[in-house]
Amino acid sequence: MAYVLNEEQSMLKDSAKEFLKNNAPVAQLRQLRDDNDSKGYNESTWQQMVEMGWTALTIPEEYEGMNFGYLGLGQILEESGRTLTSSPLLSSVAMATAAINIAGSDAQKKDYLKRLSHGEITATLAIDETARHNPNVIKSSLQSQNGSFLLNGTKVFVPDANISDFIIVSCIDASGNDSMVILDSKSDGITITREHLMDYRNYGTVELNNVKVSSDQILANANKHTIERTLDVARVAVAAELYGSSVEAFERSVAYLKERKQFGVELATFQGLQHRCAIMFCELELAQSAVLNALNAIDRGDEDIRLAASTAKAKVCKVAQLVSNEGVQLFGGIGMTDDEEIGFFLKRARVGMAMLGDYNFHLDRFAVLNGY
Amino acid sequence: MAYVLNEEQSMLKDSAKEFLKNNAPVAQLRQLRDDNDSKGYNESTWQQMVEMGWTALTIPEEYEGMNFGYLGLGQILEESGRTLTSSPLLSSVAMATAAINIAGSDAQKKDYLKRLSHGEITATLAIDETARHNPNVIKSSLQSQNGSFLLNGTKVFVPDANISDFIIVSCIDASGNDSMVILDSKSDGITITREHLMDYRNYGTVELNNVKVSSDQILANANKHTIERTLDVARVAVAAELYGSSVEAFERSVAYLKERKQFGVELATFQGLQHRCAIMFCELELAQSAVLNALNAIDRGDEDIRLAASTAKAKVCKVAQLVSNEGVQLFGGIGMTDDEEIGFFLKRARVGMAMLGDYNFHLDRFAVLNGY
Amino acid sequence: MATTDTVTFKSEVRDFIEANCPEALRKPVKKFEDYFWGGKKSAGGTDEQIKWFNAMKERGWTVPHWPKEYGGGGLSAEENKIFLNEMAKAGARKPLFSFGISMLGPALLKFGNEAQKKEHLTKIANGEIWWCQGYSEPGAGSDLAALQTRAEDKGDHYLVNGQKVWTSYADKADWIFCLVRTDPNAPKHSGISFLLIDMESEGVSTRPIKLISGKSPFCETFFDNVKVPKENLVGQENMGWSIATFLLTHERSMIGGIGDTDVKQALHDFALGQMGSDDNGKLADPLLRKEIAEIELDARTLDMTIQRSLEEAKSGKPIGARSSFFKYAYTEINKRRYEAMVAAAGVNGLGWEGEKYNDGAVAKQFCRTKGNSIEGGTSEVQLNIIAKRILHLRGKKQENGIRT
Amino acid sequence: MATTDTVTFKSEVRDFIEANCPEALRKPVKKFEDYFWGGKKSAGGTDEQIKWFNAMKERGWTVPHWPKEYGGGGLSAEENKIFLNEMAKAGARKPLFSFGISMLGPALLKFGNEAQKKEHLTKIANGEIWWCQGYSEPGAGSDLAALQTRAEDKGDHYLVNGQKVWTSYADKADWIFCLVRTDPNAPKHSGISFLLIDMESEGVSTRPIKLISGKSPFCETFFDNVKVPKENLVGQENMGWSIATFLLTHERSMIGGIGDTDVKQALHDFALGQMGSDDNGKLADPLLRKEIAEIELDARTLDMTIQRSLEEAKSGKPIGARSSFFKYAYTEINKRRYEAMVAAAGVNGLGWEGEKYNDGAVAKQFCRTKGNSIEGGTSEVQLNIIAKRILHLRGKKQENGIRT
Repeated sequence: MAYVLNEEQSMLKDSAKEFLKNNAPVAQLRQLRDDNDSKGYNESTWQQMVEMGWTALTIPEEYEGMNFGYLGLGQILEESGRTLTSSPLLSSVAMATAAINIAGSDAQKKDYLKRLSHGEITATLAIDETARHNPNVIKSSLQSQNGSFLLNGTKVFVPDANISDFIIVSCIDASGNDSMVILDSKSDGITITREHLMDYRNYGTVELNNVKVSSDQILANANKHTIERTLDVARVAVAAELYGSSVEAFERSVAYLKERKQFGVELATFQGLQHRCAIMFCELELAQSAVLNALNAIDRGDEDIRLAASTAKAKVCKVAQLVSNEGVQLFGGIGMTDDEEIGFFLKRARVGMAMLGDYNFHLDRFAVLNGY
Repeated sequence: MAYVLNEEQSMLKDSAKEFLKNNAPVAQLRQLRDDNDSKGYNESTWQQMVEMGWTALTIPEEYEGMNFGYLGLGQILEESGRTLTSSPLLSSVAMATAAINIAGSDAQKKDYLKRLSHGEITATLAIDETARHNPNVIKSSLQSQNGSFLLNGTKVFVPDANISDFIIVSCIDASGNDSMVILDSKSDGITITREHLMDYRNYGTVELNNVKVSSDQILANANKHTIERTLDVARVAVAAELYGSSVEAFERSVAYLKERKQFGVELATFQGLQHRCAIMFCELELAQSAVLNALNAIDRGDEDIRLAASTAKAKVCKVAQLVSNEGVQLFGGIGMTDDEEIGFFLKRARVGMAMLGDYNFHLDRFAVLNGY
Repeated sequence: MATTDTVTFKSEVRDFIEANCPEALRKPVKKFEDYFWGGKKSAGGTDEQIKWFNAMKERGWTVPHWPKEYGGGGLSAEENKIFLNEMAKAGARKPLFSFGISMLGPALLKFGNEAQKKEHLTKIANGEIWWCQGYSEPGAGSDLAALQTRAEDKGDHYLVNGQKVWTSYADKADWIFCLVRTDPNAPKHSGISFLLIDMESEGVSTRPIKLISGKSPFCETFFDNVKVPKENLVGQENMGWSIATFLLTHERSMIGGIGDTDVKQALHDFALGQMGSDDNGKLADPLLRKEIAEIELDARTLDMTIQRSLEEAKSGKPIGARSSFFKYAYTEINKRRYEAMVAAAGVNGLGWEGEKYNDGAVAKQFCRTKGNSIEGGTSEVQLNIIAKRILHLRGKKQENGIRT
Repeated sequence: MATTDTVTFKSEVRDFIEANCPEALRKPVKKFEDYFWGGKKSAGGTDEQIKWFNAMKERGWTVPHWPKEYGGGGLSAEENKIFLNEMAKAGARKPLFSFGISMLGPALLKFGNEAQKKEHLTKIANGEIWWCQGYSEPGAGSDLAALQTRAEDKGDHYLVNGQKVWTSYADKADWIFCLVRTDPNAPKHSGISFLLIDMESEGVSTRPIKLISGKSPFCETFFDNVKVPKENLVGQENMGWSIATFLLTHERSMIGGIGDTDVKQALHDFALGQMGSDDNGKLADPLLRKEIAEIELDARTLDMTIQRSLEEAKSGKPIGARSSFFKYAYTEINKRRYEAMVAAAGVNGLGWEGEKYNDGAVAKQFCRTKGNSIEGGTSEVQLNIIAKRILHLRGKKQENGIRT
């Protein structure tokens, strides 16, 4: 039963759906945007998420987590994708927590995971140095200096950089190997510029200028392999959220077709539109399976999750593009107005598609992993 | 007026349409197939084409041709594409004639073009040595021997090889340069194996085993550039014919939708099918322009026809694939039977698509020619 | 939950297979001749096939879940599951293939009278009769209920006139189960009956259908004043549509890739074999590489979705109209797969005859795949079903109760 | 065929442009401020714009082909062609942009009475009045004839109540030409009238529409018990739909890429600038390279087709319903173009605010292109038109004369 939620997972999903619908609907994101909110997310909503234990889901019990697994977290991400909720869920709970889970020493886990689990701190993951995701390009580097290190470099497209307490940065260590370090975001030498992207969420450019790093800030098991695994977990998380946004956009479009009349009949009666919706349904079914498969692969502890991750991210990217475009088109003129929420899904989709590798990136990787 | 036929061209097109409909419809190809005809084309139909002067269209008046131009020939090819007529039109009139026009010396033109113009001989062009078109791969080569040459190599996918009097072969000359030679197909050392491909037309594999070649058989102006130009003219000719087959398949499908009833109404009333047909109409319009543009570029004597040729071949390939697939699907079960002719269009389309570079080949070339 | 009985039964089945199933019949079925069909006109099958068939027939295990009184094995649902499991584990072929088992049988069990069950089910179980299906007509494709084959009431018999198409193996079959029109004046769904017809009756003739891919098992079947005894009517007169619907639903849930066990060469391996790779090990044509990756990625997610659906079915969520999705997705992917193969193979993929082209295997299969999205309900019909039955995209009920 | 007169006229136009058109107005229009719109509320335009406008107005050349008695230039068709040719050659901008010229004018010339022509056409020609168009309503998009804005007959005036959407520049315009419902009981196409309404009338208000791409020229326009004199009815009461049809056809033939003179950076140059090329000079991402090549190839063939269509029009084959094809093809290609740009630019293409992202130029334009296939008739409507009017895909006429 790899694809069917168990009772606990179903309950978690249902409660997340209910909570987000009531407490963090699309209207909340609109409000944050219209208020030009300096935090870019609602702190009290976030505190409630913490209280519900969402931050503890993927953290082992020995570090005061719930060890509930990624299939569970995936359901929450899917639901928060439906409501386009802006929060540190993706950056802190999915990405940064994964990095420490995968590459941290026991001491580092004791230190950071406990606090992450209780929501005392948030963290994010800084990978990209180029406008398009290319994790093979790492120029940020550590230089030894008197038993500690200096870190220099620039990271872009860092989710929630401006609101995170800690930033986990991929870099080249003093020996020339790929590594990750965890930085207090208030450290000297760190400049974070908030970037306003089309989805109105939080992103930052992080400039690292001779930032002092002690050896206990270097994630003990960080290397090329664990960085890639961390990225793959993060990609699956992005895919889960983006799948949620896509299925929501689709359902809203279908509902609209049933309401909107033209030429005296509901749009739902036009076969041209029916067939397009049916095709979208098929594509979403395939995407859902790909996401569930990848979440399971993580939970099962599969040695190699690369193919599962790229399959999920690629398929979801393609579907997200399709349904977000069709969503605006099916809503027609009203869909083009800022008043209608469907446009928010279009905008979020393009950002989600670009995060940690777009369709082309993962389709190429899919082929390479299959040996062609 | 680059895209509108003049009166003479229109008359030619109309008379070709009338002639082919009456004398060489799809039923003729079926008959040739069912009879397992050893020639694979109807010689008396071909003689009538010769009498109408079609073989003379692109040959200058000084070589006893009509100098009517490729826009005119393109119309005949389009019409013969509609009827799927098997004849040496493409191989001899479009391809081989172009090779001599472009790369022959005056003496060679006097010798061959005159006879081609009067239909006394037919010829074809042998380029491919690999299963997928790749004209940069030429292994066939000439070696000097006592003032003449020996030619060795193997050519595949040669149209009408089994029924042509002469074969023009691309090869590497004794100095290592790209060249073309014209061979009497009955020469010693030439073995022609007829290949039965899915469109039931004539193709051959040509094995060249120490074939003696005298220097006057080497096309005087043959080189990398003139070979490419010859190929581009040939590609445009293939595109013109394939466009004709495509538009015919489309029109037959549309007509069928108007006749065929399901659920008490004509299929033509289903919006899902209407929209797909409308999209095919748009694609065919674009393809037609691309073909006309390329035919004009040849007639204008443009220095560089590469972009025009690749644009036309690529666009027509894409459209041919679309409408031939949709054709069978729209005809439904009956479209799957050999009794119905739409399947002949599907089969011819796949061969035409592969000839002298498929969609991917020409799309790639389009990008390269545009500098990316 | 293994009880003593089930454990006993399991080992009984296992032992039986071990003792009776010839080694040659423990490989996947690859071609028509690998199937044993029975029937009067059957070529008879190989010695191994007949041995295996007779052993199984004796037990009633050609149709293990049918009642014993009709030649079945009388297995309970649980036993049947064990039985199928053991057969799968041993890789043992079914002893008898037949549309009688897969299609007519379920209908007779549900709608047939006692005499019909006794007569026909038993003969199916014993492999005596080869049945074929007479549904489609030239004028009734997607709109099956528009069928026109007439069966006139002549007192003790019906007089049948008309034509069926797409009757698989009609030229080899002994009997045909047919939908015929018994009331031409009723609304189209209400005037249809389900009739069993002996193919040896006077006035029945067949003609094979040649497809764009070449020979096929399909035939046209003609009825010219064929007399059919009234006892061959299944269910009530003019109620045949409900039997057809029952069977069509049954059929649709069997297709669409579920259970497709052909071991296919990976598409990318085929393409690599045809064109090789570049210096980085990537398929030589980057554009075709993209297409192939898209096809393989879609195929992979479809496999996952079928797996998911089976799990969901086990948890009590029936597949229902989603079988239309599987049918649609599988056939469309399969068509794309063959488009890519033809493109990858260049002229070698276009060969139609000759050893060099393996007698046109790729080209002919390419042509054949075009029918995937037509047979068993066109892709358009599947999309209609998804739109209406899953997404409920249709007009609202008006005050007069009619949907727009 | 150049006669003495036409040669004289040609040099007259050329000399006039040379003498009067400021250098600054001989560059392509790039932004809203580059247009001179006239009207009462207009900011007035630059000195150059006003100089050029006045010089042209004096000649009647703001509307060169309109009759002189309504402020036009009175040019014959041939002269007008020469005039437009010379303007294009000089790269001279039109002196006045106005929906009055492009949309209302043709309708008044054809359907207006003498008083309306005298009053309104003259003021349009002189740039005194800025007109906007009031067609669409919230409940009447593709199905324009479903409009609900009521105009009740109150003897000497109509009382108008309702709401229009997508009225471009309604907040800047002086008058609006509207479709209103004058007979709510008639079939929907038969109860519509064409009315001219002063935006300063009591009860008229506007509200700008914010789009997903940000600010827009579009407004909602509300009519709350607005009194409109009867003399402002164009054509006959309840016959407005024929005027609307005339104008919509007119409008559709103007859009769809024909006359789109924006000089755009080639898509592949944009992409090369964003991501660079590989060792062979090919765009770094081979998959995006394929998409871009497909878009550019389609765009190129569309340009050819527009050229072909213009040539065909000259030879007497009218564009007709094929304008729907141009509209459809152009907008769909444009949407693909911006998808590719966003993909090529990565996070830089996603920026919404800030200098670094050129204030979100790419992202906002990307969003804006999504409206291309909605405004001016959705892509679905264009496909319907192509299917029905060009391909004649519709039911046959039944015996009762009704098409299915």
